[in-house]
Amino acid sequence: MLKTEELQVNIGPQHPSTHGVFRMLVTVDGETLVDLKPVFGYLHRNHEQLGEVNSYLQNMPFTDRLDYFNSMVNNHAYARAVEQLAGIEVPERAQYIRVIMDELSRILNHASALGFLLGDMGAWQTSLLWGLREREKILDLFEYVSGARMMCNYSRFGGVARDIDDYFISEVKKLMQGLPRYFDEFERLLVENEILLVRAKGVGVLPKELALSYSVTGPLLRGSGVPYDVRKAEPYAVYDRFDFDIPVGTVGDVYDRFLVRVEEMRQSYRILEQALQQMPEAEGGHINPKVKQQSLKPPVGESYARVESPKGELGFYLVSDGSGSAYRYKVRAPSFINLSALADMCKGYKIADVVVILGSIDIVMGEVDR
Amino acid sequence: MTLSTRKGTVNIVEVNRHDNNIHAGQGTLKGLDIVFRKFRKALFGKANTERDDTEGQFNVQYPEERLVLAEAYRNMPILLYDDATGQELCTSCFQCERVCPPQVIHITQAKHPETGKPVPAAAEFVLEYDTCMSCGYCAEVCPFDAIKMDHDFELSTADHPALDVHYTHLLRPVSYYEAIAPTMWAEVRDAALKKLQNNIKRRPGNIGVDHGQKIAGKSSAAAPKAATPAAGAAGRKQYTGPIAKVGTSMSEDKLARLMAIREANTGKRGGPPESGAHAIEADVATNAAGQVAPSDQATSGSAASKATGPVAAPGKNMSEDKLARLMAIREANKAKQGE
Amino acid sequence: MTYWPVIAVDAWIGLVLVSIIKVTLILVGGSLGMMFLTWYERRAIAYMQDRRGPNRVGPQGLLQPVSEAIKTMTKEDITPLDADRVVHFLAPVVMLGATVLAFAVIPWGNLFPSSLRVGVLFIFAVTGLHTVGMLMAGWGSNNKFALLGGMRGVAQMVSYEIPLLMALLPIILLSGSLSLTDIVTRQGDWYGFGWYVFSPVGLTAFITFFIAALAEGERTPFDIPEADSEIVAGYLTEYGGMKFAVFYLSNYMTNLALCFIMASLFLGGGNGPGVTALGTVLGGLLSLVYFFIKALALFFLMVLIRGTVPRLRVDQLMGFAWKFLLPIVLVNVFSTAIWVAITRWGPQAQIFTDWFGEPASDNYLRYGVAIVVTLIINLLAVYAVMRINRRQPSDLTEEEIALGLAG
Amino acid sequence: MNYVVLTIFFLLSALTLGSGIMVVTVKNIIHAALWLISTFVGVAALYMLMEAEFLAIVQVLVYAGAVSILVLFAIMLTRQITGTGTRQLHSRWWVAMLTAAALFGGVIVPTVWQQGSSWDKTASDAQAILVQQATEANGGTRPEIIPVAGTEELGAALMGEYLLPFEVVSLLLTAALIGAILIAFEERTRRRRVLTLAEELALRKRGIVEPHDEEGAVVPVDAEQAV
Repeated sequence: MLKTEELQVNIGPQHPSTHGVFRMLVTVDGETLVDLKPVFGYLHRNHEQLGEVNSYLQNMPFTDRLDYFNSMVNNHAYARAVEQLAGIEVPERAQYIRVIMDELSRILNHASALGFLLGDMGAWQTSLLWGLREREKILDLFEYVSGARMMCNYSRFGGVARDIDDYFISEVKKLMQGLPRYFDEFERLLVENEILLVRAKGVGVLPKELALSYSVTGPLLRGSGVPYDVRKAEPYAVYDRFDFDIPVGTVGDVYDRFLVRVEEMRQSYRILEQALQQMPEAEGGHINPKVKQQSLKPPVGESYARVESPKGELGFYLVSDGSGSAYRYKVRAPSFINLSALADMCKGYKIADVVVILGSIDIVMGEVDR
Repeated sequence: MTLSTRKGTVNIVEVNRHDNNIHAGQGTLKGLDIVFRKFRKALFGKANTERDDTEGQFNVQYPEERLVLAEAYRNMPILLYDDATGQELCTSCFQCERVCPPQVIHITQAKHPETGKPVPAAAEFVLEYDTCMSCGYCAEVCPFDAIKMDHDFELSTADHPALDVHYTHLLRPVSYYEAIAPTMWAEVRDAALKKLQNNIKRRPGNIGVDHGQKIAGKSSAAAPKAATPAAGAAGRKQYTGPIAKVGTSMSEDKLARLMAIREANTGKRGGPPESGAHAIEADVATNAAGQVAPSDQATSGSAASKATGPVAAPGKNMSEDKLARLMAIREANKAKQGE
Repeated sequence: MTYWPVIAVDAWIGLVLVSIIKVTLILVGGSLGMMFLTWYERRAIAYMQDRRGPNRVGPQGLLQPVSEAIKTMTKEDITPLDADRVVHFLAPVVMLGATVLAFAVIPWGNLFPSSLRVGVLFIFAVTGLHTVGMLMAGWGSNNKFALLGGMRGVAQMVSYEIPLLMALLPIILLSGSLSLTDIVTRQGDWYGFGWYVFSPVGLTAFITFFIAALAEGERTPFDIPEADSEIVAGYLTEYGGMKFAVFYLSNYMTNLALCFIMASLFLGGGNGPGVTALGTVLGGLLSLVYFFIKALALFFLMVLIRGTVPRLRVDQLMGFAWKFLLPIVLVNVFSTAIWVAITRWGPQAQIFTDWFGEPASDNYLRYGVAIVVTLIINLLAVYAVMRINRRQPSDLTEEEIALGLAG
Repeated sequence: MNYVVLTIFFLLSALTLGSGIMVVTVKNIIHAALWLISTFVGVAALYMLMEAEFLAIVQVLVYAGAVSILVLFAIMLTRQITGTGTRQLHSRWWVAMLTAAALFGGVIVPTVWQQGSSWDKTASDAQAILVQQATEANGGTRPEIIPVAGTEELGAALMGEYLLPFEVVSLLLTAALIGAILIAFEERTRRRRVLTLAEELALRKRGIVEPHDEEGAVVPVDAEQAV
């Protein structure tokens, strides 16, 4: 009996499709993958330790750098954790602003994530650039309101840094006139493409039971058929006032995750519509003026706040000892936990599928390595 | 499908996997069709900048075309001074230094030359542009509206030490900030100027007036004193020379840089390198200069002699109109002071 | 000595001079064509993606390839320490040599550099040497990615050469010649529209040839040897500077050659309305224009596909060649034989003459019958192949199929 | 023939023979295979020089393009590539030498024997014979191009005179093809299969514990077994 030789290949850390500095030590038998060992930490920058040294406010811009696609969501989650810890009231209007920013973030994240996924499959970036076009339009809005495209640093304890004005709202409405066209074009371009079907169907299957036991979240979990979404499971901000669906997959393969993301963009669109409609009636200003932002000293205690980041459940855990900086600070990064399922998901598939599966998890190394 | 939970009902939609469709190439043809249509639109359609457009070209041809930056846009922090009097708004209250997350702001407070008591003005203000993360907290917390976020983003340089930016090169006139962020300045204008008037009363002599544009204005007077004018020469060249276009200014800059380096070299041969720093601070306040640690002096001295990088010479890479505005403001100030 | 008859020296020198001029023209034209193609592809794909593409160097960015050529030429030439120096160096030479050789017989419009009687075969024989260059590059680089890419590339090339050549057979049967000159000339009937692509067999051959040509030219969705998201840059991983440029040149010249071949074989080369009527010089110029329009349209189709579809996996690629393309191509050869029999056979098959009349180019009954019969055969073949390839193992449940147990 | 042709002939022969020698003397087996390609191309060029275009091209297509690639592939899939430790000469090299010489003689001697009378004829004589043959084949008129080994002649010969050998060879090749597929198929069924996560779960659900071999790897479980 012939025995084929096993070959060890390093994919990364410098590789076009590892989404950052990430190394996969891959053992292949022919083209079939036998073992995969993820190696990360190349981007480690001591985020959690810094969070225990800095004051609460000082840590806010560092959370931008976790998942640099969705700094708005990160800010929101961190602000929620601190608000919970210090018992700060957040005005309704600020909640609505946060929701609008979160949903815009979700659209831009999924648009680029789907583009990158297809780029990993070898589609020559057309879908990616269409997605980036929409992303750029949204980022311009972020810049208008917060001052920076990606490192928004927008949330404050008890609200947001600046109020949004009529121009911003009219631009968001304008943007939303174009978005459905983008969704349709994108679906027409690729959803039924035969090559995409053969590349994505039945690849990287993560069954429901295992998805739960790996504690993955986000589109990865919903693609496996579990209708878990923090926005519904534990409605934060004003999410309980909106009517939207949770898309779930049936098989749990790359194609399901792909479709779930496409559908989630449409659902975010629905939420945006409702939020813009309801916002004028919201009470309060953009921020709670009573909060001392710089010298915040929450009472002794702990808090865990989670939000539905586009990548999954993003949680911040804080312990206060009554001083100006956190005693313990921990981030539950969705990318990191979703990535833990990668090695097992890839086993048994072809080496070319590995990058596709990795792309379908949608990781950001800034969040994985922290 | 609906799922009832304790928190309410959840609508669940299963995604359509298109399992039952026959796929014989029509999906690919659909894709080819839409891509071809996009191609046609982009080829014959006009360029698009509207937010609701999804067709046509979206490129901004960068050096020639520029997006309008939002007022709130924040890049690097700058310090403001009053156009009319040259009084700096900073009172060295250390709020920004304290809040700065990456700890890149370093302030030395000015002292009264006779009593040695602290004066509400900064003797030296150093900002490490290379480590600054542009979070904007310094501008947010400043009670005197002295520190603001600049819009100039073309800061690329090969001269790394020049990225430790000193007071001299951080200063911008109030009118400059008013030009880039009119409404944001209008909100705080009156309060800020009132506070400034209060502070001026507590500043003896020249303290709090003597940075930035002074070097441009008074360098001719300072020239005989020492070999400082390394920075001064470059600065003068920068401010007075008409920079017509982004592209054409290059050679001029290079020339200026070369001259500056030569002058610095001759200065080095003639006297100690610290003389530059001394000269600047001698103008400010003698005892303030004495407060600065020797190592700091060396740094500031080298920075002054190398003050030819884009950061050191503000406006070099600034967009044309902004630069023109800045220069006009400076001219006006000079004229005023000359009177 | 009478043993070696001496040819007049001046005739010999003339021949050499003409050959040198031809070779120079081909080399310059090929390289310029390659440069134009890179610009063309980048601009076209940019417009598909709502971008502008290179537009800075020269008018409309036309000189961008020149600046890139200068850049690659002035870059440092790097050979990995453990690489096989000679093989590493020779690989791009072999690649480029194979491509340039193919240009010896490829017509430009109705102009033929050299008329080889087996020109069609010659092209594929020499382009087949690409595989050697690929293996040399993959092995000589002493790099796992390069080796993987080289192996994949060779496996792909060897597999797709079979449907590629088989797709040619119908054209050879229709024209009765292996010479490109003859094939192009015979498509000049019917006011310049006697292109082979207008017959069912020719169309099938064209489509299959086009797909196989995408694989031969390493174009998306078959650009697996250089799949940048999987194996970095395939066999090109360890190449930089001028050597890389030579690979690139060879790749794009191959694509240019394939477009030219397809335009010549299936789309009538330089034939079109008015070419014969305008005489030699004007007609020749017009034929060049027609030819380039056809070739560039074909390349645009390649670019459009590149802008749209993802890449196939390597096993799916092989499966597509062997399970899908090859059967269809074989059936197409069979139906071409029927076409030839129906349209051409006179005395050999008296029964056809009795039914449809004498074989002649204006006997439309014969052509009509041939079109119907071959169309039915080809469609049946495509249906059958698709049916067989849609595996439906009846003994497995839905769940297992979905879980991938069926494979 | 003229000087030019003769010079080219000698150059090509030198190339062919030189690369042939390199094939057997080079230590690195990949280099040997690459030299073999060079030999094939040289032979094809010689064919081309004799105006046997079709043969030349088939030589390149089949030998240089396909056979040598298969050889290279086979070599690369095996482990030892650089033969630093391998011996070039077998102890009974003379047996191989004799065999080669005998085979060469077996080919060349009958040819010389048969063609002995025409061997020393001039090129123009040979040309005349060819022209005569072609004229006869063409039905009395002299054709414009005198094919030496054209596609038509080869095709006619294969389908007429040599039909039986042709069919026998094709049958043999088909048998070889089927055999290769069978071997590969059997090999594939026996190959160690890495189960994917979903398959593992499906097996576990059915109560089938994953079978491991002594190395800890999963041994193949066929789909039927799973059911």
